[in-house]
Amino acid sequence: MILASWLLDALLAALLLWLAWRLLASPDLFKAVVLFIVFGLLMALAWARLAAPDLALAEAAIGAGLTGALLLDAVGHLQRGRRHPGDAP
Amino acid sequence: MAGMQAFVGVDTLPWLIALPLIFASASFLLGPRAARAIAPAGLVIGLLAAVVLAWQVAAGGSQRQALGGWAPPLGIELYADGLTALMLLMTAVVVLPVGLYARVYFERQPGVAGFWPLTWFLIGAMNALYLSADIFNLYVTLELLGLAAVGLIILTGGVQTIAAGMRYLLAALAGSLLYLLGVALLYGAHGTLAIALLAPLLAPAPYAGLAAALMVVGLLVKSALFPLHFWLPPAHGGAAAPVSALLSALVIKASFYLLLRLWLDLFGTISTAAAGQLLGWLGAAAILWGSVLALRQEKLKMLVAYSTVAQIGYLFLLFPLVTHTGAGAATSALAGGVMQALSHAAAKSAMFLAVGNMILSSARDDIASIDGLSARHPTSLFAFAMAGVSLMGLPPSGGFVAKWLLLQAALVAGQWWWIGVIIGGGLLTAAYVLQVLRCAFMPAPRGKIFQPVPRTLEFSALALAVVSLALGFVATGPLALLTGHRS
Amino acid sequence: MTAPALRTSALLRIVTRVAVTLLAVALATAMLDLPSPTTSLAQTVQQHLGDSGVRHPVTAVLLNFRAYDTLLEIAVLLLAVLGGLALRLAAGDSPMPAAASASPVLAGLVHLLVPLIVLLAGYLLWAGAHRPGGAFQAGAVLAAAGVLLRLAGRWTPLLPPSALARGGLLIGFIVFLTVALSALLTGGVLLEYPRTWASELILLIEAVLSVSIGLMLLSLFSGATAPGRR
Amino acid sequence: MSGGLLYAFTGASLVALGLYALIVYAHLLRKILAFNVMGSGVFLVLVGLAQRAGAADPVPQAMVLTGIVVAVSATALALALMRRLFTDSGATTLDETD
Amino acid sequence: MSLSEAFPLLVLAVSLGTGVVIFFLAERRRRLRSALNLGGATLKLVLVGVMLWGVFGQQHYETRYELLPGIDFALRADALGMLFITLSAVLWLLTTLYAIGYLEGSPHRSRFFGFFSLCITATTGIALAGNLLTFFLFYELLTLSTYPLVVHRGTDKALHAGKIYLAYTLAGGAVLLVGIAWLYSLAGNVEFTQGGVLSQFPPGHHAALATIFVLLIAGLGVKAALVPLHGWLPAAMAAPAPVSALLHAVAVVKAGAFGIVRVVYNVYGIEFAADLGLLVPLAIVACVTILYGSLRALVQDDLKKRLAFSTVSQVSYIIVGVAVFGPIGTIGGLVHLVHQGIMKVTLFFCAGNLAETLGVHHVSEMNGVGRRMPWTMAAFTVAAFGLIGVPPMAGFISKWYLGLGALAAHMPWVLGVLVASSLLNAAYLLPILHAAWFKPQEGPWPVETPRGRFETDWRLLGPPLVTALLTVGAGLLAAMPFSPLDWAKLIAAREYLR
Repeated sequence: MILASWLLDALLAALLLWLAWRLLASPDLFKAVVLFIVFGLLMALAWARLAAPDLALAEAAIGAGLTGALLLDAVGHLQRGRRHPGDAP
Repeated sequence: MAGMQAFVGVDTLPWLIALPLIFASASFLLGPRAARAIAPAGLVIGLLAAVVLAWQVAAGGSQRQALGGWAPPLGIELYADGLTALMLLMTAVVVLPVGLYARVYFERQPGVAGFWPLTWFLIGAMNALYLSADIFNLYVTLELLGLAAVGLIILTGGVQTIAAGMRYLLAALAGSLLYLLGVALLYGAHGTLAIALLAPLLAPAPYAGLAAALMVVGLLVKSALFPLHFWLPPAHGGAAAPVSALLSALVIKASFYLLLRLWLDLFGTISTAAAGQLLGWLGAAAILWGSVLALRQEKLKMLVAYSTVAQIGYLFLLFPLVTHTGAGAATSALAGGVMQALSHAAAKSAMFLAVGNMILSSARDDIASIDGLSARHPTSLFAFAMAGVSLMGLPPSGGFVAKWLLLQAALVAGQWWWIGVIIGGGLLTAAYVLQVLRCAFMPAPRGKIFQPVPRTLEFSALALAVVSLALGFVATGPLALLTGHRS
Repeated sequence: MTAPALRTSALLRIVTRVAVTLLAVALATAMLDLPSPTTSLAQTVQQHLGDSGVRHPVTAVLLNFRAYDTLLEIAVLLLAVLGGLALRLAAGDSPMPAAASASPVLAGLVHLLVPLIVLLAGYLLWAGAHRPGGAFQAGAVLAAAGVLLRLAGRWTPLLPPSALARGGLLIGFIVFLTVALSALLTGGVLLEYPRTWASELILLIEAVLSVSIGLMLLSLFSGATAPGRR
Repeated sequence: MSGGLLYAFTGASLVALGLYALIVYAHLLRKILAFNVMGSGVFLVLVGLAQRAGAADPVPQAMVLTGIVVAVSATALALALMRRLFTDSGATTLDETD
Repeated sequence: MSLSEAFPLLVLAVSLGTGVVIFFLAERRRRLRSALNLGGATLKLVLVGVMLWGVFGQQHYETRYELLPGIDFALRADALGMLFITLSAVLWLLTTLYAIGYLEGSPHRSRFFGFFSLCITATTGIALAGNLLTFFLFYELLTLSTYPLVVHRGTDKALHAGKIYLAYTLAGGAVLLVGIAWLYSLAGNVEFTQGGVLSQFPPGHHAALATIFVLLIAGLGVKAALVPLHGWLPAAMAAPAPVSALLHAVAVVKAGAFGIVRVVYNVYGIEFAADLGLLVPLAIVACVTILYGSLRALVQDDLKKRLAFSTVSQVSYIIVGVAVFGPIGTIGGLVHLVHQGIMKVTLFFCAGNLAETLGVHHVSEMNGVGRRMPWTMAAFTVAAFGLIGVPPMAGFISKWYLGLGALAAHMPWVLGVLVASSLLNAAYLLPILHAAWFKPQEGPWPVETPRGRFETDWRLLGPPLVTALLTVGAGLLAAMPFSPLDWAKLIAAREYLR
């Protein structure tokens, strides 16, 4: 049981690191942002594992949710700009 | 001082933080026009509060207050000693003329909104930082300060300015995260965040060294010590004149103060002479690099901004001289460093305001384009020159007292190599200040048009310059406050 | 200033790589021989939880023991909003147009969702007193509702914001500050709640905070989605 | 090794990753992502270390809650700046502007 | 604060006040400005006269104020200080009158006279300074307040001159500051006291003290134009004539020389300085300067340049007087402090008159000028003879005492230098007189602009005549009480016979 939970933590940690690395390295910004949202959700999970449900909630709502929305929106803005720069979207 | 008796009871500490926050809310809620109207009252009240606190500290020693009635480690404590009182006074004294300047300056620019709420938050953030005795609360104040500063930088818009704001934002965020990482280590080790409780627990060990290093580096980024100064010139050179004045004169000092506070009160047991020397040498490099680049600028504001990079260096000369050098040297080194902070605050704000006037008058930001100014705007030029004298460290000025004390410290501590740095820096300063004066003394070309500059703008610059000189005559007061009431 | 030139250079990459690796190693070693605290702050919190006016320790820390942090934190959020506003005003943005695509499906969905979301927010808020949840979570949820309304074209923020909008953004901070100062004015210290009223005051603060936080987060979002101009 | 310490180590590595990306990558959106990753790392260290003995500690949790809000505020402001920069100059990195 | 405490501050305030008021005065208020200028100068002269009488009667004037913990700002009137302040007060009045006439109708006069008064304030402060730090304070103020005067015309030449001037003087000030700071770190507050304060230091410190002495002299030597630190002086003659008079006779070079006197007599003490073996090298430097200056003066055709190099050499007479150990030499040096001032200011006034009225700037253009401007050239001639040392002019008295002092101090070679330089003085001054009086005028004057009823504006003519009379008077009436010589003797007596 202890072992199981420890393995779960280890898996989560590894996953977080891997995601962070992927999202920072990925050449495609959109993909990076999506990965970041997943990263945020996993962070929420990690908080839950750390007996911090408040943080889990906040991370899911604000960290992943709102920040994610903002980032997605920004990426969209940049790419719209790419296609025909100048005029307002 | 009899009149002061009335204030004995007032607990000034929370009010110094609350007042700016109240004015910030009011300014945002009531809109620009009302904000502009109430600003002077707020600035004057703030100055009074700072004076009262200084008097209370001078009379009754350092002050403490546990917020919410929860004593540390559970709650957050406010703390004020001589050093705190001086920094608060510095802030209040500088923001008053700068504020009066800004009221007139921004009148002509309708597009600019939000100066007053942002400025009030900036003031509140600085006061909160100076008064806080809790390392996490300090992190929050740092972020508050950083965001307020960014908001002010981008007020006027423009690609260069926004890029500068972005650069500053990223640097500030990275810096405060490093600081927070150090906090995390310390809390993990000792389970408390109050400086007073942490200090005795710290022992020379990897974790403490690393925490100290992280927090120091984080704060170095924010105080723009060479080579981490890359963000400063565009930000301070690109913002509107009164904003540059606030940033260069005050905001930099906040993170420097925190560094000093931690160095003396938290890391006293683990700081090493080598670390002190390192900071000193970085300071020396900053003096040289900043001055040389100031000499090579063609824009007035960039010259003044690089001068800030150089003058920050002087602040850091105090670290090698306070660290394990014996009481005599340490006392005058600390005094010298703080005097440098105070006089630079007055002088640099005066300089930015004066330069702002020159730019308004000649409608260009080129050093070359101010010829004939000595005849047209002698007051602004005089303010610039007096501020320059203080930066050069020539008597009679606060800058001279600062350099004199640092020289004494270097001589007493036997670290003669700083003498060359201090003197050489002064001469370099003279060189770039002279460049501006030279152009100003040139006769104006025929038919050159000068824009009119309101008197308020000229005299608020002059007032600050006078303060920077006056500091040279009344230095005993601040120094007594500083040395008399260290915890 | 040669930093930009360097930033992309291989040299910088290598140096940075080495530096951050060293940092990670240093952190690891430091963590391994970290002394363990002689006193546990968690226990101190438990001891005083009774006097805090709430039963949930995190909320107690946030809104009572270290309420000062939270007060300043709201100010930080407010600053982000002010920064965004300043940016848009400097560029002379017009009030942003309602999002065009208000499909009937979405509209209907909004009809259904928004009330639910508000309810959820209310629950989170009330829950905060004794179990996980509180003003921030509630605020975030409210913000989400606002986003939906905006996407459905039901609501468009003005620029510069109306007095009402400014009031909404500020009300949380103002109430918080007022409560904090009222203690000071009645001879106490800043942020000292009267014992008997603590829970009610905290609930009040949380309620108004959640509204303001919601509006602020929303404003951050709509600030981001403001139209650009060349 | 306790769960707390494990997460603290994870946090340390995240900080390293984020800091590296923050310094090395020029694209502003990447820098902003990097800052958020670095922030999450710091938060993990903060809570993880405090709870390495196992017991939950509300104080660091409250601090991280504050931290998250600060982070989102900063991110929002940074994004707004980035977008303004892009619409006004077409630049997505700071180097392009100077 | 009793009157005797307030007095030095009062004297300082008079010129400072005048300066500040004038600085903010509208350009067109020329009558008021002139009134203020002359009124201030006269009032100051009166105050100085009162103080002079008091000091003669052993009355003690001192103002003190704590600048930093343990470090005072001190103004004190002692015999030596009075010598300098009296000189500057008298010459200020004359120079002001001259400047008013000289700048008639030129722009930025408020700025000019503002800094002019500031400059004299600094000189007063230097004279009254009671300790090294206070001295330094005013010494640097002098540097700053003279810069705007040097660059006043705003021409490239003037701006260049100003740049060189600041480069030299600021660097000198920096060296001086290091010396002073070092000295304070060893000795604490260094008050000027008769016979010096450092003699009680144990031999262990002597090496350090000697080094500090070198630093101090090097710092002061810049303004005193000791070779090789004299470069700024010839360059600075691009300034308007009254400013040159100020630089050469009243304020700047005098400040340097006076500072050296202070350091030797009132900081180290003449005996102690001699014991440290510092005087002979100083004497050698001074003698080299004397000869070098005279030699360079020989070959200058530009009149003001020739006078400038002559200043370089003349000021070092004072240093020589200081450096030869013994009362007689001291008397010679101190009395020359006054005499050189009077004579040199006369020469510059005259040079200014020639340039203003006839556009004559070079010796080669001066043929027959004596017939065109007899009064000016008469004054010039008197001063020139004085400089050469022809009895009964002031210069003769100086050289006489210097020579005797050198012999008394067993430094006969100094006498040789004096003789040689007198010959050189004659060699570079007599040709001018010859050309002016005995050569016929060849062709029209370069730029002739008649001013007033006399050969030139009376405000330009009066001052040189007065100073010329003083030159004669100081020589003829040397034996009278309150003559410069008499006062120098008083000082020497107080220095040696403590």
